[in-house]
Amino acid sequence: MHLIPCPYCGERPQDEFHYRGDATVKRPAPDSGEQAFYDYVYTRANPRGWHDEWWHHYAGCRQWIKVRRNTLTHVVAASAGPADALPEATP
Amino acid sequence: MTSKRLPSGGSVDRAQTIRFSFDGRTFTGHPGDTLASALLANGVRLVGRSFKYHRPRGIMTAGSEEPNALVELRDGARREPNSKATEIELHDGLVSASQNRWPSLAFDLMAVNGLAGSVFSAGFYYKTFMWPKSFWEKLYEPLIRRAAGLGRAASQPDPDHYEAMHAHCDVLVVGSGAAGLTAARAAGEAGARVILCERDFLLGGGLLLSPADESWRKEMLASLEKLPNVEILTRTNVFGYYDHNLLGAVERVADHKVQPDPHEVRQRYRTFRAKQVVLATGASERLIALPGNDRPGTMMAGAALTYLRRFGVAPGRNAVVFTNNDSAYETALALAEARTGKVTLVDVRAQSSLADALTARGINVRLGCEVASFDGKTAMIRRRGGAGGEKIVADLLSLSGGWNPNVQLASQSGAKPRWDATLASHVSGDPVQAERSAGAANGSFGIGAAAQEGAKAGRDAAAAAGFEKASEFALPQPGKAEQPIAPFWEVKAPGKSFVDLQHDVTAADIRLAHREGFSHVEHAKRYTTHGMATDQGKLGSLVGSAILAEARGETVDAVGVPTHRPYTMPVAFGALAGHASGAHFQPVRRTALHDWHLRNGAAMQPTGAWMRPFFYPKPGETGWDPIFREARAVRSSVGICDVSTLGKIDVQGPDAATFLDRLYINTFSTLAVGKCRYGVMLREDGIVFDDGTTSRLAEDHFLVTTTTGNAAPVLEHMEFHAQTVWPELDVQFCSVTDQWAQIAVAGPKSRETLATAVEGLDLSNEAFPFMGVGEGKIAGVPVRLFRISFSGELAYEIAVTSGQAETVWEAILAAGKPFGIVPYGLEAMSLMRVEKGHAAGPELNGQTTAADLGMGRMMKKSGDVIGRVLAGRPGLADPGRPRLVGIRPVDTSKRLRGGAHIVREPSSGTSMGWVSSVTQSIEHNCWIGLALVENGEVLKSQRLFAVSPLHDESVEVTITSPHHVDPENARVRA
Amino acid sequence: MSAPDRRSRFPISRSLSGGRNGGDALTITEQHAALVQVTARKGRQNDVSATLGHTFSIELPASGRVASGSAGTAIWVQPGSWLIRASGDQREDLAARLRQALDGTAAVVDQSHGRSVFELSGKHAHAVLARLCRLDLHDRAFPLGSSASTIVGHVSCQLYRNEAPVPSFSLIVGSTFAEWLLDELQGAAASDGWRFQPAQGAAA
Amino acid sequence: MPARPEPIADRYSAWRLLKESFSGNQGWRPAWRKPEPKASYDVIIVGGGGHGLATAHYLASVHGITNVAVVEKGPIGLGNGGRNTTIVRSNYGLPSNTRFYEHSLKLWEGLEQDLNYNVMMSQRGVLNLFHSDSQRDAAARRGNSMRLQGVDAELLDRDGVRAYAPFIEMDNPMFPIFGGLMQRRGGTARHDAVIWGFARAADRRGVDIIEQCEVTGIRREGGRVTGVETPRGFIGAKKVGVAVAGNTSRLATMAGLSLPVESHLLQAFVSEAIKPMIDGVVTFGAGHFYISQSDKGGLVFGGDLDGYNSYSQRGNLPVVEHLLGAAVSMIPALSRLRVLRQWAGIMDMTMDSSPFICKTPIDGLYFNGGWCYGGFKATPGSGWCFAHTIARDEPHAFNADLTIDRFRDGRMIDERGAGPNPWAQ
Repeated sequence: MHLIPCPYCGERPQDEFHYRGDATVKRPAPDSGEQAFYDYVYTRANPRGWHDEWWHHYAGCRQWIKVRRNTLTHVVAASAGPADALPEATP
Repeated sequence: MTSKRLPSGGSVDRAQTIRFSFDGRTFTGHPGDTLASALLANGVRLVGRSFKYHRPRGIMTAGSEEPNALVELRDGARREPNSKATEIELHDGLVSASQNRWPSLAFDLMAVNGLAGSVFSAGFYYKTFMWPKSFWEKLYEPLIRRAAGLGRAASQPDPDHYEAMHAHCDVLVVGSGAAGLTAARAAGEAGARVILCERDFLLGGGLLLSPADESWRKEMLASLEKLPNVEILTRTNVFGYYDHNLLGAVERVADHKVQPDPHEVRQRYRTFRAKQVVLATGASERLIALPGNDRPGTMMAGAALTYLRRFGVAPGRNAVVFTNNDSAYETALALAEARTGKVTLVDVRAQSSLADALTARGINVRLGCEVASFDGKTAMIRRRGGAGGEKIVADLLSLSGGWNPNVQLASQSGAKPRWDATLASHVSGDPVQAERSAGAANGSFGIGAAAQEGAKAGRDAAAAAGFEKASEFALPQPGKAEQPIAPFWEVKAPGKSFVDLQHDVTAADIRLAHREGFSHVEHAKRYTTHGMATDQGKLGSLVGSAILAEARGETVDAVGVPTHRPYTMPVAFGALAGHASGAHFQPVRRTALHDWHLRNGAAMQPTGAWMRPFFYPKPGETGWDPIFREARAVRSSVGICDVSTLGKIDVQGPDAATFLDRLYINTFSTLAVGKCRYGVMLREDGIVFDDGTTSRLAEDHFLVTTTTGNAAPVLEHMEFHAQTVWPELDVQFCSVTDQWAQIAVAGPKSRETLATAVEGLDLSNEAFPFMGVGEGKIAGVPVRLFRISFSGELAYEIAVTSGQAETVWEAILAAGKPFGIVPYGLEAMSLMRVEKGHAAGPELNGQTTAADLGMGRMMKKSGDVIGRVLAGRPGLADPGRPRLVGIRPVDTSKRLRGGAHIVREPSSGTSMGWVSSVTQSIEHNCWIGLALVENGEVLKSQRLFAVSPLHDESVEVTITSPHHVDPENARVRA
Repeated sequence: MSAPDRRSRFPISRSLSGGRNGGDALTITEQHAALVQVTARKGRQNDVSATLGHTFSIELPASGRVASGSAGTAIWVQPGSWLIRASGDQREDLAARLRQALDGTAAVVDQSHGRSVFELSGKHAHAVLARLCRLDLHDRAFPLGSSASTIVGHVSCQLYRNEAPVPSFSLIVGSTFAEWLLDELQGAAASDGWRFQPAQGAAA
Repeated sequence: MPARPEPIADRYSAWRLLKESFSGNQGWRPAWRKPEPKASYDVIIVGGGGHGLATAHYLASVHGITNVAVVEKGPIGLGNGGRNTTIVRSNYGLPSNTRFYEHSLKLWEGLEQDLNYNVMMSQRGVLNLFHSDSQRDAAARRGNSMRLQGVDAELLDRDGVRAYAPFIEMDNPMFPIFGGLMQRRGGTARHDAVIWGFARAADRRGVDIIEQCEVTGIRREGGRVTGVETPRGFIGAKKVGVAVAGNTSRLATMAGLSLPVESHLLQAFVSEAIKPMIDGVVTFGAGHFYISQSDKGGLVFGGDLDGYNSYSQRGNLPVVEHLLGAAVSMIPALSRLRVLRQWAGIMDMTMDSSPFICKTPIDGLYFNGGWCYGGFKATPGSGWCFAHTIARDEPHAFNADLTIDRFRDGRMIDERGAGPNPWAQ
């Protein structure tokens, strides 16, 4: 049971959250064309290491928070609110 | 059989005698015994048979590393196969039986396997049983399956209960030996919240074998009990170390009883979220491979000491102790003290400063020697590496190949074990998580050293968790420094030298694996099955690696050992499930009208998390009778249905309409206040996500409804887009599913029924037309009415606050009485929706587009809509895709099947689509269905076949509009 | 465990009960309460806070907190959103009064029927919750004034400490899950030896 | 598929076993050699798992291409090939999948003879249970699709389920059993043996299996692949096939490609060995739980993904709790048995839960991946199709639809309709 640091609620067990993958992809403007939407929905960097991702605190504050988590070690380095930015880089 | 119980000593309660049985014979023992110690005390030497060769086996250890003494514990529904006699706390009435033998333990016919041992070498089964091909499933495999396995599972459900419990602490201490006790006390006295876990039913670990330290142990326990911030858990094995410093454990709450007390759980699954962890898990002794090291009478030296000191039982009469290190000298001394017979100590080391002390006690000490073989009666002793030797009468061969610190938990936490050449073993590596090892687990042997290291670890852990208060308490004196161990793994002599007793893996098997290229330690493990038995290779894993290392010409360090994975000890399925199984497996949701349904005889069934009425059978009704009766009532007069499970989302704010316009393919900003509209939403990939009716309650206030199953996903979808994609929109929304019960009143008489019941709202068609939304009162209760229909009849849905649902429901029933109103369930609702041709779950299956479902034209011409762009991909825009149609059998006596495929000819293997929903129609008096058929629209009124090879059926069908009833929608507008 | 007789009307009128175990009381009581969710419109949080303060004497707490005033209790539920809890006799009109006062500054949604409120009190309340909830509810970690939306008995729950002489918690759960949660609470208490007798009626 | 004459000198057989036993088992040769890499090969397969080794075997045995190297970063077969739940079946509902997996199942049925290795392919049935009428219809749609394509499938009613698996709780209050879809030709195989069998067969035909040799780069010149970089130096190749499920994205990045793939964890478990209890494979729609019993007696089982991107091979407790809850709910007699070991593998999850075996925009570079949690049963079929695709530079009809381009074209092969949400598949 991982601990996800919710910026609003503090560290919470992972079963209070739903996962939604890569948070670095941005929904394109509606007129950006098929390729842009294809990349948004399908193309993933899928890094082995630090990964910025969406977690929805559905059993808590119901916010879609951004979490920077290491996919190799499962260490969580940072989190931010839905419209906030994560820190620039994590060593 | 004479008693082997010594006249005095040990921590068993000799004042009380308890009875137990093994293989049908009744024995006695004492509280404080394990099944193993009690069997030994009763002189039972043969306790089990091995996996492959069915060789006779005796008790080898005194703990969880036991490979041989596996029994079926208890009987009937409580039978537990493969229970380690060394781990079973003796209790009055305990029933146990040996396993994996036929016809009896003493005479096992399968032992014939052992005679052909060299044919059954490692991996032999990969090389044969291939001819003829068909014989594998029919002959070879059934034989192998029957011969394999160990004990038998119970055949009935487990009558006992389990639960989970979640704890948090500043410092978790695992193990209660000298290191664990001092760690817990130091951390506890610093003020930290401490949990101390001990696998055993007694606290003390190795201290229990040291009479000299007994008073110190008692004093430590007394001081720990005084600390309110220290919780002590016995019979609790920590089985795994997971990410983010979470550890899992099982507490054996009632395993030391015949059965749990009423309401007591059998076992408790525990999780510990610890800021800091101290691993004081001790060490495990490893065996020495030599011919006959599996014969009954072979026992680890530490185990022999345990039986002598802790249980007051002599593990044998004449003993040979074979060692490469100092620890077994204590066993030799204890054996000599027991005065049961001659004791010989064989040490591979050429010199030992401890030899004289043993000789003085009458022990025959043989330095620079090895045991070349053991047959249960005699041991052959020879110069190390020599030939021939001397036979010594011995019914006990006590082995010590050195000690492996128990690094399993540290290793699971991510700390890679490190090779320590001095100890000839792995010790825990640099911590990755917030943990530290102490005592024997850290390679610091001896009570004094362990106590000191434990105290430091406890203090450091508390400090790291923010508790700096210092405390002082007395520690035992450090013992004399030990002489170095002489790494020694195997006596090379003819015969079977076992490295894994349970799986019958020999040193020769390891070498064969290497010859065949399985030289990586993981390959060798898998090829030979070494270390994969229920004892998890604790005795011989490293020995196997050493033999492999020799074969490879490399160091043990270079070869390594297989990765440590959960579980440190096997864990009961029931324990891990906790309370959450059976009726408690997942939450059950009940609508506000749940009890009304129960009181009125509804047949309730689960749909997702909800319990819903499927129908309300009357006496004498069978099969489809109640469904037809209920549906007919709706089609001919009026019915009432609980539709509270629909998802309901309250959406407000200046940008609410804009937000909904982007969520749905159709437009909501143009919807008038007091009206509702059907809407469809897509996933971003262009596939239909959900549908439902949305009402405009005010300029900036909407009520969205979703399908029952998608209520939660739709809310999350809305939250995602409102919070992350369009944070600039001023919109607020929340679920109101539970606030409102919703009641459908459907049928041509629904208006008349409601006209009687509703106050304050003109229900005439002009004042309250189709898709109207209004407010009124029923039985004095404020309600909201929607003129919408799922059945295809004139219909209304009424929303009422949950607390008043029954009042309103009853009032409507009363008002409808003159029209013969009936409650109808999910089945009748489903029948009517298929007749009407509404898409539902089977059509909204995550594979269909709006166009597939005949709703392509709902997509608005412009504006940002989720899913619009990718819905335009060629594969999704292809007009040849399967489209929603209706089907009816040409021969109306034929039944249709959901899941049948549509083909042009019965013999065709090419599917044109499939049947998504079927029902018996009360309008058409035959089966009808909905189907998704390629080019469905152009095939209308053509005849095709619905085939179900699974049922060996083929039915000629006519393709129709999906709307089997009232395609013009006249009824709903009436 | 034999289940007590229950009827699933809302609010739950069933099994409001108490238990005894060696003299220590453990009670699970359903509370009849008015509950309204108030969510500030974009940028209007200060207005909402001010209105609630002077009109209702309710102070809006920060995240993870609960605050009680003379007129009721405010529980933080998500950024910009609070649940206002008041006595059960205000169920009919609390939402309307708030809506009127907060017009244009907040979305006001009645949840009086959408949520059920249980109070779990007694020396062993922590032990019961430790079986159902993964949060650290120890006094050091979750003192009075703390509130958490979390999972209790596999369902979402708003959980906070009550001011009481013995450990006491309020649990606010979706009303369609109320019976399930009650089952879970009773089951968790039962394995410690607690038995529950159906009580006479709902507490006010 | 006609295999070429068996060139293996050291054939395995019962007689050989007996003969070797008299000479102390000294006569066995290594199952595969440990060669040094040559400067270049006709084909390099990256990834010494089941799929990579099978590809090499079929390149050699079907297409006569023997100048082949399989390069593997660790020892062979310790990725997903060595950490799965050993299930073999072809019970898919969408023709693109059924076609491929049925071909694979047919290869399984002759694999022992083809490889001269007993992989213990055991066709004792795969039963998928359903718990409602709508689940029954979905199962029937799938079963009928299989039957129309000539694949065996049966629909069992409650009595049929009870007869096949008498230990199942039929009337759980939330998950009553309505029946099941049975594929009798489905079953299990011994996972490690499959790896070793393909390795041995490929080796005997001259394929170099190079272990402890991690590919660190894919060299390209003018839109064409020329070889791979490794710590043991550059190894040239006319063609490179990548079969590294779990790590596909990393290799794709080396080639400058971005794929619709995420890496996720799947856990598997084995119990202590017990006497025969469960004959075939049983899967439950409730809580996604599947179980079978190995020939050794251990109950092998698994369930859902851990649900977040991961390369860690470390399982987590939420899945364990849920899965064991499902296990005991469905088979109450499991309660007192014990789980012995747990492990986790890294799954290549695609955006529609179906795999790809295809060419790439780079000439001579081919990708095989996206196996989600179903790669084991595909092993022979995947190798066969990948070998065909590499040898002929075009896909076989069996894998023609299994492309990466299908996502761009909107022709997803989404069996469960879960959409582009790998964590939820």
